[in-house]
Amino acid sequence: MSKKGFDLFDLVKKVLFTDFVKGLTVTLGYNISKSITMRYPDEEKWVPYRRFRGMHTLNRDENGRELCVACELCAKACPTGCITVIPMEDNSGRGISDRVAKVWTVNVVRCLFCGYCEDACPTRALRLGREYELACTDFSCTLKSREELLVPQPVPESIPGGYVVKSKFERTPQGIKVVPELSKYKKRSI
Amino acid sequence: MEQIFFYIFAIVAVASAIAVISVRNPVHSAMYLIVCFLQVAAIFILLRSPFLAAVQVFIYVGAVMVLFLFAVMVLDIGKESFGEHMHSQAIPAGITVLGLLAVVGWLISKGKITVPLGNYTEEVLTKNTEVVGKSLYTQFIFPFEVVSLLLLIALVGAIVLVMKEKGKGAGSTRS
Amino acid sequence: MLTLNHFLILSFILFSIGVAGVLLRRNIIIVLMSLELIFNSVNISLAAFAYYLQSITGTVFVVFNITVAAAEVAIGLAILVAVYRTRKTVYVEELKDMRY
Amino acid sequence: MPDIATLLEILLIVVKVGVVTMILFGLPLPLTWLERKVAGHIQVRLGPWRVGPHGLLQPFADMIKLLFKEDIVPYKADKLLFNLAPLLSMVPAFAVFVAIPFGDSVMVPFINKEVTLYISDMNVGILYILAIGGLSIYGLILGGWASNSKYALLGGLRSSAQMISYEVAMSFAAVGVVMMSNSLSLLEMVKSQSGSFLNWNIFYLPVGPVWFAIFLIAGLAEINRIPFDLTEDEGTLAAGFHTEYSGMKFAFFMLAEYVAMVTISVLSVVMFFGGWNAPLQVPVPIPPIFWFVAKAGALIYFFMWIRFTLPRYRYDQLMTIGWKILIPVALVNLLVTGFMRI
Repeated sequence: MSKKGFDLFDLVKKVLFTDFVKGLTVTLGYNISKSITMRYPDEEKWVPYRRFRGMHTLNRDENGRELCVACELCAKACPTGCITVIPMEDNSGRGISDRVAKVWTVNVVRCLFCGYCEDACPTRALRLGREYELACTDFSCTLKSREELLVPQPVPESIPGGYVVKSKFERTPQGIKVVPELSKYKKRSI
Repeated sequence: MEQIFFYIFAIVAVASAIAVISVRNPVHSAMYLIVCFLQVAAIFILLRSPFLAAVQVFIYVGAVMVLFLFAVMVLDIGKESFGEHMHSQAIPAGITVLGLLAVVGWLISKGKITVPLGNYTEEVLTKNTEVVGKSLYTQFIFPFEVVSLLLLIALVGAIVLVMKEKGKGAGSTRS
Repeated sequence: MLTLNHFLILSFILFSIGVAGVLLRRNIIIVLMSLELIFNSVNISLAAFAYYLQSITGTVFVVFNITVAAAEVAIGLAILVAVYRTRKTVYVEELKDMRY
Repeated sequence: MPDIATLLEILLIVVKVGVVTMILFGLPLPLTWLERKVAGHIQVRLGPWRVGPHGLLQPFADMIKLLFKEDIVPYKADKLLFNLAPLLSMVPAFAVFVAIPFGDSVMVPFINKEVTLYISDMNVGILYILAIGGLSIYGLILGGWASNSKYALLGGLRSSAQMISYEVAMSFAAVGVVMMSNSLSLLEMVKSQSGSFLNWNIFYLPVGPVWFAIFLIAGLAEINRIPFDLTEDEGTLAAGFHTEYSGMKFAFFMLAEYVAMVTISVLSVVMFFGGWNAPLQVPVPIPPIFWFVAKAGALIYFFMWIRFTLPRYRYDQLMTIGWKILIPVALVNLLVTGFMRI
């Protein structure tokens, strides 16, 4: 009861437990509504949008040649200096020009995924992909080399993303991987 | 059969009662007193009064002993030292108690029931809740009212006793 | 066969233990507990009389007794708390002055 | 020498006690699962999901974890009482079920004998339940005291004060039900509510619902559930009286808590919802025990629902509700009930 005086309406509300019943209806509504939990590693996996900035990936052109020309602009643009590029010249035809990267490494521990490298890249060779499962057990995997980054990521560029797909576990010698099954997707707001 | 149960309850009751007055920690004392009260409740059942047994457990064990424990914990009363435990009054007190025990024991063993028996059969006494209720509200209505008044006075008195005086606050009473 | 004397003797042993507790112990809490013991021994004998004399009066008196005991405990513990607040002790021999 | 019939009676009682004890030991497993599921879904989560289908094996995983945890006894703790306290809180919780009638008698096919679905029909049943139920407080108080820890001691103190305050209101509710049903025996109580659901004590207008509300609130406070779980208030007291307990002793406290919740719901069913009586006459024969279990289950769900709806009360609010609201309301209600029963 408030200090202003006797409030009959307030008393009736208290006697009939109206606030209590209101609270109960709210929680009951949540109880029977659908859960929003994503059952992430076992059953579902989130496919991010294209704008997502995850693990670096190095692209090739249609003929399978590396787009990277080892111009070192990405290394210059990087605010943390985590990208190391050592160029070399050969005419083996593995790149679109004679100048190709001999070493192209990114230190994932220092990278802050700002995307400046991708903006700086003149040939669109470097993209920040949609791979976000970066956890590992030792320091050897924090330094990603050119060979690893040239492998295409499981989610191709053509998929718009922004939905949940079914996933399954796949055991590899490196550990367990959560593999998305991109064909079975459902739109879900998160 | 009944005798075996009686002896079990009686021995446990006496042993725990001795423990109540001999252990040094008040909380342990209270624990033994609870055990003793439970045995007394069991003896009430042997005496065909389940109502009394339930009331015994409900009031003594459920409320009175909780109050005791509450007081012990709030006041933080520690163990007694041995010197406080055995004091100069111990020997006369012990002699008095033993003398009392001897005298009344002799009286009990010599005593005979000379009063006329009541008119309640055993079946009535076994289901005695209703009988107790009826006699409480007819024959004993005046004592009943007096006792309820006493309880009310005790309640008010207890609150008055422990209430801190208004205006003074907690600080002054502590000094 | 259980006789009245069984219960009376048990009751009396408990009574003596209670008296011994009151006389021997210095801690007011234990003294109060011993008083409860005495109340209980009286309750046993009253209930035993009620059963063996086939009368309900004893049972009714046990009920009164328990009520009075509850009141006594409430008051006793309240006094104890009040005493402890002013004197900071619960030992009876330290509570010998009336004036404080 | 007792004859065969007496021996059979004794054997039957032993079997019934054993069955009830086993059920009560097993019941907390599904109840913990259910509670966590209800918690999850009310918070729009899933609850246990990983261990077994829908997390059904989660309670077993928890049990195994608790079994293998180290049993820690704090330094300078009172060892005897510290070890005794979980038992002291568990035994009364189980002992209450001796007096609770789960149903009327049924014919057991093999021994060709009528077996009653209650262990004993005491003529002071409700008093027995209140008295024994009140004993479980000792586990809390002594556990809190024996731990030699500030939090645990405060939890124990709070629980004792809470228990004393709400025991009064709960006893008043029991008195009201006794007045409505004209008996202290739980069996008679259920029999007086037979017929349609309009005969149930909760529909004994206008006092029935009020008694039920008082009983429910006091019961929630007695079994230390939210919104009255001041004794294990993790916001201010770490974990209250069981702060220092680990392993199986902690599990015993949890067990006692869940069994107490079952007790309160079963007791409400017996006292207010007509026990095993069907709410309406249905043409299909449904065993009465089904109604009993269904009503008790609904009440248990209601307790969990309340738990994840209401916030915890402050300690002074708790005392205000107990002494200034529940007890006066109960007294007035007692008067009204008395006038109605004349």
